[in-house]
Amino acid sequence: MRVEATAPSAEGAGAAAPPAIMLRGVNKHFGPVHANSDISLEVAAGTIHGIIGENGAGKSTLMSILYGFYRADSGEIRVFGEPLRLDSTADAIGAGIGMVFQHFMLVDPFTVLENVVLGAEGGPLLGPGLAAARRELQRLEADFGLEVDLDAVVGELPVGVQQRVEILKALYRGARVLILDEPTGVLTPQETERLFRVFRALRDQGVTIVLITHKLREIMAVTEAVSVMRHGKMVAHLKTAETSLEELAELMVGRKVLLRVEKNAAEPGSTVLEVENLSLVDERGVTRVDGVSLSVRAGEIVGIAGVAGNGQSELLAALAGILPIQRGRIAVCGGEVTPEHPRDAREMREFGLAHVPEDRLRMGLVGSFEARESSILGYHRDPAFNGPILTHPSEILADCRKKMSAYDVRPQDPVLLTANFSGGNQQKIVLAREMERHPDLLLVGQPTRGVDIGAVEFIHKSLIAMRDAGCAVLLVSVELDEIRSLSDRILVMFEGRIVGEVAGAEATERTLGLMMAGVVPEDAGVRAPA
Amino acid sequence: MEEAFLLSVLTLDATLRVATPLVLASLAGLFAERSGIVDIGLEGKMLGSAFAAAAVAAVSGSAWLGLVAGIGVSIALALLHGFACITHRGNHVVSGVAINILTAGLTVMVGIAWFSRGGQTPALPDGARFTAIVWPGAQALAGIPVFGTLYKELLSGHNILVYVAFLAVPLTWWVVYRTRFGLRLRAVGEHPEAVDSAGISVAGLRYRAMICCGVLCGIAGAYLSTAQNAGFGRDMTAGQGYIALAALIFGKWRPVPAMLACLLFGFLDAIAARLQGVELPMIGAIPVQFIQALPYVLTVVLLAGFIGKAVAPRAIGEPYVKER
Amino acid sequence: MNEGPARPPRWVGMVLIPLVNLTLALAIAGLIILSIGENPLTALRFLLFGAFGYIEGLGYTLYYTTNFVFTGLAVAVAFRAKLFNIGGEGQAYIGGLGVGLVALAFDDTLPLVLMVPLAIAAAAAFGAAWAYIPAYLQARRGSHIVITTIMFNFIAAALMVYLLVNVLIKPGQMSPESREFAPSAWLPFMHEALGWFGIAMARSPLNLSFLWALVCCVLVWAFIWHTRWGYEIRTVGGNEAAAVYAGIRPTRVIILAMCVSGALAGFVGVNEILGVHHRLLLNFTAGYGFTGIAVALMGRNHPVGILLASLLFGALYQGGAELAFEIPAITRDLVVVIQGLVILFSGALEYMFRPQLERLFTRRGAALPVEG
Amino acid sequence: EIKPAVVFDMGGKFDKSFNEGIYNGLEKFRKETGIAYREFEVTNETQREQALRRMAQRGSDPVIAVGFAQAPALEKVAREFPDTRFTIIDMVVDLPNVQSVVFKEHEGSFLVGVAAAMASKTGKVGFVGGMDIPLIRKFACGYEQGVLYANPDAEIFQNMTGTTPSAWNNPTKGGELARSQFDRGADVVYAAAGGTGIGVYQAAKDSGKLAIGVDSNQNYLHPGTMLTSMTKRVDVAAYNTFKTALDGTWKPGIQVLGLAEDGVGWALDEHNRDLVSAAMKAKVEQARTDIIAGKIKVHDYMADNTCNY
Ligand SMILES: Nc1ncnc2c1ncn2[C@@H]1O[C@H](COP(=O)(O)OP(=O)(O)OP(=O)(O)O)[C@@H](O)[C@H]1O
Ligand SMILES: Nc1ncnc2c1ncn2[C@@H]1O[C@H](COP(=O)(O)OP(=O)(O)OP(=O)(O)O)[C@@H](O)[C@H]1O
Ligand SMILES: [Mg+2]
Ligand SMILES: [Mg+2]
Repeated sequence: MRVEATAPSAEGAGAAAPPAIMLRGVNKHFGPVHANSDISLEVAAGTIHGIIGENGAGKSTLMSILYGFYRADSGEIRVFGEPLRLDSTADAIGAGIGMVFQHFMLVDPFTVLENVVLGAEGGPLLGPGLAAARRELQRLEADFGLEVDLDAVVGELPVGVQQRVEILKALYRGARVLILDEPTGVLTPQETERLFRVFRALRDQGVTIVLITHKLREIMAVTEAVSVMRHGKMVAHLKTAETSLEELAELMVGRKVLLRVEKNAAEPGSTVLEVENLSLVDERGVTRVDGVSLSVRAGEIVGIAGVAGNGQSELLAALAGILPIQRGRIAVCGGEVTPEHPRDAREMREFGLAHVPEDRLRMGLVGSFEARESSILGYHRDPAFNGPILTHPSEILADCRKKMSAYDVRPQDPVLLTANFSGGNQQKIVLAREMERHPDLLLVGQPTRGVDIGAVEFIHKSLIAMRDAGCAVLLVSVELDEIRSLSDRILVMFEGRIVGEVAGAEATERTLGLMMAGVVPEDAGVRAPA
Repeated sequence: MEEAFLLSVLTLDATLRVATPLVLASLAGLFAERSGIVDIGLEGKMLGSAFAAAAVAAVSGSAWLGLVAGIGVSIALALLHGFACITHRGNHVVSGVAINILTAGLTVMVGIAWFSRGGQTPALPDGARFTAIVWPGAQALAGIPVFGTLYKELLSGHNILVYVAFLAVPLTWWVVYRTRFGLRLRAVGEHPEAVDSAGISVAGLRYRAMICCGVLCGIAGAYLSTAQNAGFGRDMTAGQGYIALAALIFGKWRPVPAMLACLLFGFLDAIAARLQGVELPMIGAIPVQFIQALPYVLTVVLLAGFIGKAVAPRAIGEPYVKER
Repeated sequence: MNEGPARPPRWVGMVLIPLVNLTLALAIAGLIILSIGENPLTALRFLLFGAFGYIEGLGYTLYYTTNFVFTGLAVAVAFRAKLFNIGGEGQAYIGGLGVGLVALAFDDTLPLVLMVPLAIAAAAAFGAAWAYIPAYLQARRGSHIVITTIMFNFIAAALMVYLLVNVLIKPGQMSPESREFAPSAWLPFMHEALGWFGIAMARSPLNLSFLWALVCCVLVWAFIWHTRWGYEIRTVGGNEAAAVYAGIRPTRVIILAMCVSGALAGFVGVNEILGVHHRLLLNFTAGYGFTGIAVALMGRNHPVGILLASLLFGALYQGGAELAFEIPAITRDLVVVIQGLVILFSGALEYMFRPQLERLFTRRGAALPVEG
Repeated sequence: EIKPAVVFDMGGKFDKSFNEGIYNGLEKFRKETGIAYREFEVTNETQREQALRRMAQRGSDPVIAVGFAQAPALEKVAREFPDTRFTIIDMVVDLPNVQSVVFKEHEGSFLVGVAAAMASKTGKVGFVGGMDIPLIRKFACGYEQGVLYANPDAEIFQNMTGTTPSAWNNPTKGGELARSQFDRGADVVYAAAGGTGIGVYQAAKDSGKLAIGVDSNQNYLHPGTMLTSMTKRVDVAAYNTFKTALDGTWKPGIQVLGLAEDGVGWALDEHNRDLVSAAMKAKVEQARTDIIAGKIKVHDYMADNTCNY
């Protein structure tokens, strides 16, 4: 059943408990952008409520308003029936709202404990506050299965653990409503499953949870109700039990979306990438990649699955020429890399390799550049863009326009600052730049991280098209769905090693999940590494 | 032998004197920079405070009133810096440079207007200065070898602000690492959004950090004009604010290493003073300019050779803007 | 999303706001002048007249402008790579040394047309060399460039005193100065150059290096925004991880940016040594390197902005000297105060009235929020 | 009636020594005659020429250029304005409309050197200079010679303050340098370092040692620890320039002012009377007569750029 978006009904009005959250007519402008227009929303107490919408639909903005981080231009907010004026996050925290931001609000050099007590120290001196917090956190950890080493430095923790810290932070402040903005974007399936168990435990203890995500399967799996946003407006409120993936996708994007990737069987050609016994040690002396051998042939997609932090990122960086290798050998399109002859990213590109990095903003783009400048990053020495001394601005501009229209980057404005594009569109700029080179080998890391499903569809299609055109693709992703639906062969990494290989068609979530935990199951066509 | 020992102790003694304003100023810079505010204006704050302290001490005859005035002026300048950088998102370096230039002119101008001595304040009599405090028994113990000398020459016989400066180091450490304010201070320089989302005012915190910075710079300035010297003179800070900033970076924005860096600068300075004109064995007399450049050269060498990369507080110099 | 309120017209940000800030700075300076019993309007007239009102004064203004353009560009180029070069002072000093050595060595053998490029090259090479060491240490050893460049300013000063007092001094002379170069090695003054074309101009220290400064503005603009090296510099400054990803070596870029920066600072030596003093002397840099920091940041690290900011500072230096000359009660210290106020209000507090002014003109201008 | 003017050097008219001496002489002239004078304090190298030319253009006459560094600028401007009378202090500019006044600082320094050596109980004395430039070496060389004249076994510590213009204006550093010399046993220190000297004298007072002032009589600063001052009568030279111009007796050419002309000397007044013993006074006065008589030759560093006597 569909509930009209504009009028959160008084359906629950008969019940005694007021809704945990009620928003009415909330508006928010950012300069010329009307990020939230006349939003209304009702979240029943003690439920898990999903919010979905395309990139830039206004979800994060709305939640930031609810958390008092941004101030709404107009509108009414009630929490557990009490009207609230949210002038600062302190007001929201006081009203029992906790929020886990899309970009974590953690101080990297601090310990977990310090991060948790920041803002809730319980007195002018740290000592007693920290001690009290330690006791309270140990209790919370036990109650909800949120184990963290309280004295670890946060910056050195994996994202999944950092997220637990964020949740602990909110709970420590006594949150009765917990908002999570794209919490699963960077988690492995196992971590996600674990997070959902935490959610259910919290809900059972009366905590209300608002979950923002792009992953519709998660909505179906864990929420009771879901609201859909599009272009700054609420377009629907639904009961999860009464809707379907397809309906949600259509509501979000405003058109029908293909949820499965369609592809033909691969026709692999000659070997393009050959990695032999590669090892890599990071600056702290930890071995990150340990004797990895693999090969990728033209016209196939090889996926690397694994829990984040098991060496996939470092492997990709080494192949791209960003990290030096300590042992082994890389042969790529006729070029060779050994520890004695390291190559930088420029030389690797010259061999015919292109690289879509895992973290586009940190690595793939320069936020302060205009889009046309970001669109030549790594290829800025290409003779096509350069004279003997000066660059050719008109050619760069034309090239950027062409890429933008081919990849439907919105807005199609080559002189807009890169940082002012939404995450999904930034991703498209990077993809366009790398894929339009028609490389012999394409390295892709997390191609759809944080991207809405409309864009996911487009990116997946493009990757398949690349493969069919004879490009060798090495795909690293923590999304098992993505890996399974795109890859012709899947390698699984665990603690820096490749534990096994599965043919894409035969991989099940269970097999992969076990392998990612380091266990190689007997059945299902798994080959041990060479 | 004994003479050589005495000489080294006296060199260390000089090191303490020279390092005192540097220690205070770099701790001041620590508060500012840990909160995310670049403070190239330490120089100006010290200068303003030195003038105010000397002027008030000269008029009132009280060094303590001078100290209060110096701290007051320094805090005012720190808040001006905060007003520009925190409230109005101004460029931190430009604001610091402006404050340095402004105080260089204003101190002399006001000095001429008040005292008609070309910007100098009248020389302060001992009563209006912080003078040496002799520790009990210093003379009596002087006879004891080594310890007596150390006690009399190194520990005893400084003015109170020297002791204040070196006590300020553990105090700063304690504030920064053991108090709520310190935790928030460190957080706001690293990740202001995190502080904001925890319900703490970023601007409020940074202003408070600037006040701490002002207090310490104020003491440093007062030390220059009412303890180390006996009056204010044009541009009397002579670049010490910049050296203090260098020491802060050298010490990687931590109190104790910053103090050690200041002591190092002071020590190199003291050594350089004593090496001038001395004929070194094998080498002979070295041109005085080389000796004068020695502290700077050695700093560079030490920096390049032994001190790793200094990583600044992550949000330093970035104005905090919530809604772009 | 939907189009919201319109933006204010461009000229509000480009012209009106700087003007308001400058006016405020001068108003406060006026109050100070009033407080010492002088008429601020008379003072302002002297200041403006001294800076722009007659040819000689204008010549001095542009002469100072020349120095600030060089040091401002120097700071800006380094800043584009996120390097804070406080060492402009020392690099200018050593750049001047390069000019002086070339002139002393070849002043009676080389004709001016060869001398000038050689001197420019020497200034660039010496300035760049002096910037190279801190750059190398930053790039390879992680030594913080702010500290090393501060230290190198002091070291440059010591080196210059040593050379001028012990080596280069004209024998039997009181001043630590070299001998005067032969006139064949003097960069022509602007009044001389204009004289060749029959244009009479009052004499002033303004010389042909001003034209070189303008050329440098264009060169820096082209270098930063229209060459692949400039692109790499900006990439490293904008996002170092992205630079590595793009195959740019930050170490090289840091060294390149600092060397260009040092070379630009070194050109102060061309203006001062070859253009004005015609001898090597102490302290000819007179703090221009430090002021260059304010110039660059006020000019938003862009050559056009730097040119305008340099003109402002040139006018303050020359007009301020004139002011001190004409009104005895206004000392050189008051002139320093005025400079400080201008930097404070036009630089540090430049955004103070921006929101109000922008709102004012946005409301009066075109658009009401368009819903849709 | 004349329209006199002065261009001070970088240190400024309140530098507590050289420029301030000129200023004091001119103030005396102004008070006596009621004739005001134009003045300018330069802040960078290029302004010297500008200021001198502006003065001449405005019809000022005579114009005093203070300090050796003004010589190149004056050479140009004096040629441009042959009818304007210029006086330069501390340097020789050989032009028909320029009067050059130079001092035999080495002779005065010799005298205070003698006094220092006699006052020292340790046989160790110090010297603090501003910057290591020939003029300061001239002071130091004369002082050294005087010290050794009175006590051939004496030891002399020399320190220069710095290498930037702040060397003339850094009392803190001056005080530390003086203390470093006291630490090594010196008990008399002579400063020739402009405003830096203030710190030297203060350090001497704080440590109970003796200090010797320079340029003007600085004995009054700390009665009881200021042994004496090496007076360099720039005030008289400045005063005389205006005065002779007013009288019409101003003459171009070189004036060398030494002990004989009372251009340099040592200061004895009520502030240091108790510090100067009869023997010391006798010895210094004897040296003074001998120098004037040519019996003692004080080496001028500038003569051959060495301090070999
Ligand atoms: N700080 C900001 N300053 C200016 N505009 C902003 C800011 N944050 C968001 N916006 C604007 O508000 C719109 C909504 O952004 P928001 O981050 O809420 O989208 P979202 O729904 O969370 O998207 P995504 O699913 O990609 O996270 C954006 O399109 C953007 O134009
Ligand atoms: N400085 C700015 N001025 C105007 N608009 C901005 C600015 N910065 C960002 N935006 C807007 O913010 C939007 C990006 O929002 P945001 O960073 O939340 O991305 P996103 O849509 O949430 O992507 P993702 O979910 O992948 O993180 C863009 O649509 C852009 O128009
Ligand atoms: Mg979002
Ligand atoms: Mg987002």
